[in-house]
Amino acid sequence: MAMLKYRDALRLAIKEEMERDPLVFCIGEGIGERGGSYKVTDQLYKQFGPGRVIDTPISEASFVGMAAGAAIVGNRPIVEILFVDFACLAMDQVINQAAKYHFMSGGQGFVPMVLRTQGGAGNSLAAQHSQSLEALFYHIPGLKLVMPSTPYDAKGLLKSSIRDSDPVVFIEHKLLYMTEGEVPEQEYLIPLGKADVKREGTDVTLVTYSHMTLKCLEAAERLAAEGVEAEVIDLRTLVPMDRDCILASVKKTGKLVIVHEACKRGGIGGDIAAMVVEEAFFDLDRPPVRIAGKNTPIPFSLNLEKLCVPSVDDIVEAVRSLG
Amino acid sequence: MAMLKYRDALRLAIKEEMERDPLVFCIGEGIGERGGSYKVTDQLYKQFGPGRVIDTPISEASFVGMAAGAAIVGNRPIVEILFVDFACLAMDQVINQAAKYHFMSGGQGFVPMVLRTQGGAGNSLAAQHSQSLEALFYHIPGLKLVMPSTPYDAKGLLKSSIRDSDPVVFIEHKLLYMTEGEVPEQEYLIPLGKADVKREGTDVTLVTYSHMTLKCLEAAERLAAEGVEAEVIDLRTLVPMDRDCILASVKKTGKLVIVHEACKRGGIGGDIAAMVVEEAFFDLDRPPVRIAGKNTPIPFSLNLEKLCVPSVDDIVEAVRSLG
Amino acid sequence: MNEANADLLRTMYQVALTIRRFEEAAIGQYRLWNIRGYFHPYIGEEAIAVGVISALQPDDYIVSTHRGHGHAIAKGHDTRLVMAELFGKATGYCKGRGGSMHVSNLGQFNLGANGIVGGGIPLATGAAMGMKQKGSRQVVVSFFSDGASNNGVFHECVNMAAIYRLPILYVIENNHYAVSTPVEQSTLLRDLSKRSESYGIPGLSLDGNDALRIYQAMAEPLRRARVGEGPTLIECKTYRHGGHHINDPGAYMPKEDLARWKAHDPIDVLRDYLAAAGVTEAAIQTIKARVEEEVAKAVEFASQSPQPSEVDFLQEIASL
Amino acid sequence: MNEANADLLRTMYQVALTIRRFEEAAIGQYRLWNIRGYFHPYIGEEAIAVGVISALQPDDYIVSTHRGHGHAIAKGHDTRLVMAELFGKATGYCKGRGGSMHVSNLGQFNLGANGIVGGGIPLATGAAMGMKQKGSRQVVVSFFSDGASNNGVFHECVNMAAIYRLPILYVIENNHYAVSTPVEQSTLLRDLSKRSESYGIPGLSLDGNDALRIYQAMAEPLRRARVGEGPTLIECKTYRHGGHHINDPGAYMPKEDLARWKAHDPIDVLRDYLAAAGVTEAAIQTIKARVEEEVAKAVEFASQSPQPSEVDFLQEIASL
Ligand SMILES: Cc1ncc(C[n+]2csc(CCOP(=O)(O)OP(=O)(O)O)c2C)c(N)n1
Ligand SMILES: Cc1ncc(C[n+]2csc(CCOP(=O)(O)OP(=O)(O)O)c2C)c(N)n1
Ligand SMILES: [Mg+2]
Ligand SMILES: [Mg+2]
Repeated sequence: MAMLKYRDALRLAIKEEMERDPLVFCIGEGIGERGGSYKVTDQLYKQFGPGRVIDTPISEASFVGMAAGAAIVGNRPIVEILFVDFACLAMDQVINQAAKYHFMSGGQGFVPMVLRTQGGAGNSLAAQHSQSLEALFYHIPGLKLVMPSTPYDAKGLLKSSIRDSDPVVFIEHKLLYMTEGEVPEQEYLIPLGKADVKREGTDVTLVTYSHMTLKCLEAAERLAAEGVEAEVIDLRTLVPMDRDCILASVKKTGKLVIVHEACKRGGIGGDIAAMVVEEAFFDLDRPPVRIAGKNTPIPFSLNLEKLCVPSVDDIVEAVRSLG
Repeated sequence: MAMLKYRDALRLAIKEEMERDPLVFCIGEGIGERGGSYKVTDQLYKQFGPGRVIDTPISEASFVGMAAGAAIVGNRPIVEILFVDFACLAMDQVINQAAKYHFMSGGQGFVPMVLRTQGGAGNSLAAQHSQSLEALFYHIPGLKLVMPSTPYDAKGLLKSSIRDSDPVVFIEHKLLYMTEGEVPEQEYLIPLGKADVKREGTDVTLVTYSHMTLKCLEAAERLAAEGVEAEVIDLRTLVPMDRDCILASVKKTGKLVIVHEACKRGGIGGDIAAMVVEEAFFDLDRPPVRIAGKNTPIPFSLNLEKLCVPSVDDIVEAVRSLG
Repeated sequence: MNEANADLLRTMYQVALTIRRFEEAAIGQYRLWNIRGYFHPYIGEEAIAVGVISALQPDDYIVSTHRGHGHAIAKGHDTRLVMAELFGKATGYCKGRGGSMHVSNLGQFNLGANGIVGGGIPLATGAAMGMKQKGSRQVVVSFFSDGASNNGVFHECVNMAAIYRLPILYVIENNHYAVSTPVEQSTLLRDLSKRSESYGIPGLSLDGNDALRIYQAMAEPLRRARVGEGPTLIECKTYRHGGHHINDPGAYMPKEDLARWKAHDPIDVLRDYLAAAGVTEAAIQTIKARVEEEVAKAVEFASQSPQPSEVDFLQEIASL
Repeated sequence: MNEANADLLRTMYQVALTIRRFEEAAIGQYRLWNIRGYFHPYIGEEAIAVGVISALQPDDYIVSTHRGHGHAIAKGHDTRLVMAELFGKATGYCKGRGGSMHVSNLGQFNLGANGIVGGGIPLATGAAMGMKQKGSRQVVVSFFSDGASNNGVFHECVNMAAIYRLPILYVIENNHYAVSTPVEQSTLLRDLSKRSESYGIPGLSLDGNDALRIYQAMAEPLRRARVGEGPTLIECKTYRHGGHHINDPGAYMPKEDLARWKAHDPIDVLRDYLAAAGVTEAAIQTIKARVEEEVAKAVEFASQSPQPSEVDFLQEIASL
């Protein structure tokens, strides 16, 4: 096992898959010699050259669609959008083309592309560089959706995403790139659709993903000091979602808190709460609670920005309020 | 009272507002002499001329952004996107510009624009012309979201939307344009954020909006024949949402069925279910149920298409299953 | 004109006529409610699909539009399976999932029609990037019309194809309308191929109703594409013989314009070439008969095919 | 050079120097962590904002970019309130909600900076449509850089402004880079103004470091815009004096290029004009002193301003 940063684990996943399969290539803005804004593709240009690590003009709609086109003819493109906010420019190609092609072609064609992007608040980057927009992809049939929280998960899930035959939206979090964790030296894959119980517990279930996993784990430690054992489920993959894992935990704890950074209104938390209520109403001792981002564009000022995103305190409070 | 078609009620709303306020103008594809694909802007070109009923090239991203720009400098544009599916091309301008401008400018600027569009399945128009994408707008702070089901509501809500100082996404349904209903001769407005109880009942609450309102009403009639009195709440406005109306009804009936055409996963139903569970868990006799569209791109073939959208039978069945 | 040319002309004529008759037959079926949804006929524009695609190798890719039946037929698709797709039948190329606006056939290198105007341009450009990546000599043709050329993806993609020197031909089927909007109302340019200069690539504007001239003009763009010199922007000027879709009477199209273009019908142009090449009237009648038979069979096949299975469908989407 | 010109030059010089010193001071504050987030300095490009905006009427609109402090200052904004916005303070133009990438000031007709590259182009075009609608003689200037000109909205908007003959100037600040991507790598064109021909409108390419020449060149585009003849595409060639943002050392920028452009510093160019116009060194020193004082006050004001109120914020968003 080596300690690796999240961004380095991602890079290793891409590197290994590019070595393994000549049909894999990367495309995006400043990902070549510069190595990408968050350095995920650093050094890959040196190893694989400009034919497989391709810098683009600022033409998001088109180069995302190009990735889909290349995927249909047999390549496995990894396209990078610098901020998930900018993915809004490419929504037609994602939603109307990539997500639907397999279905509309009657199963003839596949679109094995990965759209890597990055979201979240925390760096005072204001309203157009801080969003959590996963719910927009979550709602679209034909897309898979992955949001890892650790270097280990990031590597294993990115490799699986690259090998998957469907379009996968893979959303990283800007506050995770520099976090470290253990990553095995040998190759491994993590299947899409499997949640990970990051902490076992018997009193309450915390369901979360991406950066909020770290906050939930911290909250769980604080709660443990008060004698409350929280189980922390990191979904890792949002589509397909590991409902069995959630339902099994709720059956055990009877209490559910869903935590995500995205705005509460229309966030994925509603879907999870509704699903659990539909499937396990009588396992619940208390109504499920959603702790989520505020319904607001993210403000620039750090003191305001921090109010928009759930804090460890918010999570602890929510669990306490369940009694 | 006159009997009017939905599309004619919409046209009347636009016409009255254009007569009232010279700053209102319409922009979109083929809305001028041709009067729009669904004839909502028919004859307006004749009355108001090419300066206020403006045909555009096929440049959705930009003309939606232009509407926002014109709104910021004081106009009240009504921009039409032929199919909500094509709104995906304009998502950056909707989400990153129009929705956030007021906030990002520290309250200096307002964006009083209406994005009129149309969605839904039912005409064998296949995967790129049949989607129900309201959840994508619902999740974005700074947007209002209106989806009327009757000519009366369409007119009163469109007029309020045009006068509103925020960007309003106004989604019509292709199967509603030819439906008829009573519309008063005198001017009236319907405030945004007020649901309408389209049918009173005591046994179960059906929460719905847009075209599904008609199906819920039909289901309610069938249920009444079995002695079950369903209350049908037509939300009309999804943002802001009239939670009080929903909660009051659930308090009365103890049973909640949410019905929408959009895909279940990530649809607005999850949000409503979660909200009701959070606010009124102990009013509920049964877990809330969501009856929604299937998680699939809409197929072309009519026999498959009809399987994707909730039917009256599905709604009746769901209520019956609550016992 | 030599024998090779006469052969080519015969084939072109047959294909163009097949498109024409296919569309007419399908329109008839639409009127009978056997075809539903949107239907955008290619009638009047046949020379473009025929001229461009005859110049391609069978494994060159095409990417089509909402007005895509002509491209599919010119690419050699089985008219029975195209018609069945229009009928929404299980036997169609897309098993009835796609319909008129989404006909595709990967086996014959047609990435498909598209319901989003301009939506196919990035897919085509990406396919060309894929070919370059693989070191293949396959070329991609991206078809679209005047309306699409005002969409942002046109600009972005032609620019990227230029800088990456991708093996692609952008073919603007300028039929002078985007639904009811005349091209003069949505751009100040006369020749849309002039936009090539914005990207530092060659452009040409052609008579879009003359399949032979189009065929001949493809040689240089295809050579460039195959040797890595990059894309070409090709405008073919043509005209619809009717409204935008079946239910649009096209009343906004000036009668004189329509008459002028109909007098220059792409089928007639090919027929005149055939006559000039010495092909006999009898031979032409034989082709016509063959076409009529093929189209009749396509309609029959589609009519008799089963609806897609609901059970299979529900199973298929269970995992989505 | 006559007295009027000397006055204009003095003002231009003062504004350009204010931008330069403002950026330098703000960078200093960034290093002290008083400013956070992204910061894209306008150093080296001052002549464009100054040249273009001096030619405008006060009620003409501008739409800015992520590199927008220069436009704001040239438009006459209070440097204290701009600096306070960069600090994220309650006293900033956007009450700390916007920050560097979103400075706007509607009172002085600046619709604002934008964090989305190209995102302001449709807003600007729409504002111009609004002006046309109202029958106003106000003109809109849409600023953006080379990178943005490869985005689809550029194409769509310039085309629409052309067909509607909107009162707008599209100003490409070609600083030869989009982050680290050189302009030669993202287009095959040498002069980006050539793209005007795709839309049937005039285009011109200018020395972007010569504010006076830019000012003079604005006369005809502004005349056209005001009388309803439509848009003009104007490229101003310039160069950043550093990396893309504060934390980018810009190592990829060839030293010789940087040296050549620095030798043609827009501030020096204005200073030489001043000297040629007979303005004394003493007068220039007076301007410098005034600028230093203004910028120092801006920093002081921003430093001493309060953070935005959390209570107010929570109340404000409660209705969203
Ligand atoms: C993005 C998008 N906008 C609008 C439409 C509706 N629409 C369908 S066809 C069409 C006209 C297309 O014009 P053009 O590109 O010239 O193609 P043509 O119909 O002439 O072949 C329009 C506006 C669409 N399908 N997609
Ligand atoms: C749509 C979008 N894509 C990417 C980015 C990230 N980004 C910020 S500035 C920049 C470069 C912009 O280049 P250019 O338009 O030349 O402006 P300059 O920085 O040179 O002023 C990029 C890619 C963004 N903000 N928005
Ligand atoms: Mg056309
Ligand atoms: Mg630049």
